[in-house]
Amino acid sequence: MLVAPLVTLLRPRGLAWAAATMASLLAFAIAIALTLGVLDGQKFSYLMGAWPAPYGIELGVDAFSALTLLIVTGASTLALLAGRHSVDTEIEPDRQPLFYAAWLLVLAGLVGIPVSADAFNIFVFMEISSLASYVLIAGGPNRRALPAVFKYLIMGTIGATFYLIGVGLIYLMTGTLNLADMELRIHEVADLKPILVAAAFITIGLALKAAMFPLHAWLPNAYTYAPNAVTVFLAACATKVALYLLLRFDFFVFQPNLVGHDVQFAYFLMPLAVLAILIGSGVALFERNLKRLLAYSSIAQIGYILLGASLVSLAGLTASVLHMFNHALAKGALFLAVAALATRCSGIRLENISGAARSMPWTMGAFVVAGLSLIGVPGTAGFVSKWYLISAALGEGLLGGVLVAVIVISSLMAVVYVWRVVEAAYFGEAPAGFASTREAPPALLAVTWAAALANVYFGLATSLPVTLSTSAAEQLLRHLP
Amino acid sequence: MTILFGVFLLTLLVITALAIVRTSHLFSAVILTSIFSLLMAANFFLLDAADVALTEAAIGAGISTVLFLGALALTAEHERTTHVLRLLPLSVVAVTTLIMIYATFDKPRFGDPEAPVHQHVAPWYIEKTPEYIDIPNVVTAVLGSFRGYDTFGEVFVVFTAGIGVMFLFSARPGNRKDSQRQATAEPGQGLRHYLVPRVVGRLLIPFILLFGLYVQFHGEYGPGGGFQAGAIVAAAIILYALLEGETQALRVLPLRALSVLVAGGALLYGGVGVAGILLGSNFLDYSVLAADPIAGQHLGLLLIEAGVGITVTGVLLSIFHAFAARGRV
Amino acid sequence: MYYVVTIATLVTMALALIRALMGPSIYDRVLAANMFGTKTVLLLSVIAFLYGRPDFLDLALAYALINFIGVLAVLEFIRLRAQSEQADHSGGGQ
Amino acid sequence: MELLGLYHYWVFAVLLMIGFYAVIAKPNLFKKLIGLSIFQSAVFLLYITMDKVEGGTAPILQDGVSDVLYSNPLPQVLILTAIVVGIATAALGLGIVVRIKEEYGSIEEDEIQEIDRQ
Amino acid sequence: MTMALLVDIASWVLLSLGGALIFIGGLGALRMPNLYTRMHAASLTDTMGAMLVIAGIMLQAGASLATIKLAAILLFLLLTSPAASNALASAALLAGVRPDQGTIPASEHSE
Repeated sequence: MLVAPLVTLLRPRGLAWAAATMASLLAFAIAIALTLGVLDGQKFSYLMGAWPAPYGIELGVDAFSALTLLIVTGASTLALLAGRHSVDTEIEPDRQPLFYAAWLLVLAGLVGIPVSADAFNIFVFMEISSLASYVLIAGGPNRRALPAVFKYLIMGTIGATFYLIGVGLIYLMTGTLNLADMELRIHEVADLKPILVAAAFITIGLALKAAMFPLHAWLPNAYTYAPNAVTVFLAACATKVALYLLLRFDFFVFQPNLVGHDVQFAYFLMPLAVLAILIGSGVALFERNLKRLLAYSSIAQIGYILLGASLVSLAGLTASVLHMFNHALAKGALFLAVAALATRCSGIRLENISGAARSMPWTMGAFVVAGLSLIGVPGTAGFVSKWYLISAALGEGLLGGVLVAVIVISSLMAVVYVWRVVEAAYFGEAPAGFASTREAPPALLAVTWAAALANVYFGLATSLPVTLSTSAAEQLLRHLP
Repeated sequence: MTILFGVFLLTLLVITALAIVRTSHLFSAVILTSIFSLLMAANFFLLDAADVALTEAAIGAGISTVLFLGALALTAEHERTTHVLRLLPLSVVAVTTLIMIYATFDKPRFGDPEAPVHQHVAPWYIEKTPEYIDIPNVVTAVLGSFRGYDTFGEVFVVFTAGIGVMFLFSARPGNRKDSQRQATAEPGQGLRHYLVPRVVGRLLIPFILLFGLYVQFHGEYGPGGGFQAGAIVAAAIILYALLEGETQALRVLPLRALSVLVAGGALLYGGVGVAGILLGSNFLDYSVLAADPIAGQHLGLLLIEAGVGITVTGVLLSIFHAFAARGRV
Repeated sequence: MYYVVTIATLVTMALALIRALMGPSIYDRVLAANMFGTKTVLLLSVIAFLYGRPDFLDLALAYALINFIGVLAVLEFIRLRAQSEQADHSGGGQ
Repeated sequence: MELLGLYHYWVFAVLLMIGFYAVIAKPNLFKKLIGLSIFQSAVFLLYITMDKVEGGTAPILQDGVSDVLYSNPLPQVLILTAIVVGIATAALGLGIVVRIKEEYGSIEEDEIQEIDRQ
Repeated sequence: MTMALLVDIASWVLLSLGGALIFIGGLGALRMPNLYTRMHAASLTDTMGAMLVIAGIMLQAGASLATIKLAAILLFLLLTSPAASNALASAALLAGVRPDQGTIPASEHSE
């Protein structure tokens, strides 16, 4: 049953927006169905070609992958629903079928990764999604998109190849590619040098893909110059899928088997995460381009997710997974609002949008709501995950205190950079000739508000994501004492 | 003895790679890359990987040389020489190399039949292939059936690349001056003035096509399969385009037909997979395609290999034409 | 006996490689690449017999065919470049 | 023999790093792509090296011969796929390079940055 | 018995001659003074060496599918190798490399 979305998604070609949206909606519906199933305690697995697991390729869905699926398909659907207009303005009509085809390929690739239970199969889907997302980003209207995407291509390919090396080394030592099988067999050869090196390569490769702090160089430009709809989609989920994979590999395959791996993992990740949070937020403070500002903020948010994971505790992981979900929501909504602004304003630098709130109150309203969620104001989704994160950090004693301080400082920084946008939009003097601007197109606006309200909804009704994240975290940790 | 051959070839490989990186003349770098790829293929062959060697030959020596040259024709030929040795990258590289070499010390001995790689999954494939699928080429069996989903993904990677290049080149070129200059060059001539290669080439094309078909359908018995065949057929048509000129080749196989090929191949593969579902089994399970599971597997493999071949031919040709056409806009 | 041929071929490959590295003109490099291709074909045929798997001659066959295409592509490239240079000269005058 | 066996892995490491160096240190975009393809080829070599069984032969079953040792087919399958991925990436990268050349008139990384800064 | 031995000897002779020729060709391609002489050395020995080696293997293979394939390889090599050399030489000429001297600039050449 899981294959159905893949086939539907992959098959159509030369299709237009409607087909893409339909496919995306269908995938979203299936993801919801799967999630509900997982919540009922079911475990899904599917054998490709009906060959038994270590020999054939197995697909499997558990709580963690269900959550990731939900993020990916949801983001794609939202972005497509909202993005029609914005794509029309940025891409010539005769190129649009190709554009949407590439979009579906990204979606298929990103969906394919979490459902697959086979290390090499994951590589293949990773390549589908990244190749297709290079195409999408290259569709950006500004010519600077091209060097940006070239950089992304180089970094992405290096990341994927590193991952491939790691998988190769593990395969060399264990003789299997199935993740579950690998987990069992790696035990016999754990602590041999190739496995250690493999762990390093996989971690670095995926960290590149996930734009983890020192390896984030590709992200800001790629997000900034991509077409707006694409930014919404990719910002919400592309790095999340890489993070998903990183966590999954580390906790499923390496943690249970490598002695002291959890400690090394924490020592390695935690400083990077802290730096990512501080530097990402810091750069965002001084950035004047709206999309770039949000991109740097993404780097900081990825830092939060990793920080949670680096605590290697149930609370920490829950917070981490939860934050993946909530950040996708908040960032998706923010970029949607930016896309809405971009349809009417002359640009998306701070000076371009000054005074925009007067002509586009609804758009800016949504921006504020989503921005509050990004900051982590109570009542929004962002608050929930930050709350979990802080309480997880407090459980760690003195070190935890420092981490809490970092989180608080960074949240304050977030207040400042969101405020700068708000200030410009609400209190800035509108430039001459700006009066003619109208509110954003209704479809786009509706979707933006839907996303913004989702932030509030999941901030108040926290049960669904929290249950999923908790059970995901439990799964991840089941091997550790 | 053969291991010494391998060592010798590997040394040549390293020298070539160094030369590629050092030369500032990009054209030479491309030629050296084709030598590199030949060496690599010879190495694969020494290491018992016949299918991979065939692929590397068709792709590396043929198609990728053509593509690199095609792109080079549209860009600058010389790299601006900077003889600054960059320290940061160099140190990153050095550290990584040391890590890699560190990793080698616990690796199983080269060619050790007791190594874990050869213990777990692999023997199963070799034992069960005759039983379930009954074709001699285990590689094809694993590729097409046991890990058919990977191959399915692979087809879509190719498909994505095709879409991507078409999408990129559907944009109007921004630099007008360049295109005017190109327009004065006589388009569509090809190598018509070179008599000898033209005669020989025309003679060869049917053979290459025939050989491509042979590789396509012999893939279950010997090295080969859809992917290699697709590359070889594409190479034959590229040869035709080189000899007779772009326009002539497009007249034989227009772009529209190519895009039908591209999508058709992928659809065929997906269709076979869905047929598996419709007939009450899992995706890409070919056993149900015919009354007898083994015959079903054969049929399935045949069909998906055809799908792969068609897509690969279509995509490679579209990319080639996209690059070639760009020169003439 | 096959070993003698293999070694001769390998050494010649090395020589061709040196030629390819030295240049001096691009034609020398193309020549070397072509030689290299032929030698690979021979090497593969000999090794196929050395391994006792004559069915792998398919590979050598493929190489023989593909190598030619590579050389022709290079020629086409040279021709295109020569033309665009000519066009440059005449275009500059107009 | 012991060291000769490791030699394959060392060559893999060295090739990998030659390619990697070209990718990260060379300012020319075209050269970066060539480096990337060397980089990927090195990984292919790693996989293919591990599939070799001493005294084995290619995994294409021979009729009538029973006790033949065959090399491992699985890495070969993976590499077939990976080669395809490699060429797809290269093609796409080349496409982008050509577009960059059209837009900027240069394929040197630092020159492009220079132009962008203006 | 003697027949088989004769065939063996013949094939060995062919193989060694072929190997020697290949090597000489490689040497020639490396040592000759300019492009055309190098081409001459390379292409002649290519053809001849390949012929000898493949004939040698053919004798070893006897009458089988392999022999037919070898014949096909030989045929292709005989067709493509001279054609490629010819094409290369004419391209070099077109670009202005003269047979009797070193490289001269392309601009002196006119068509």
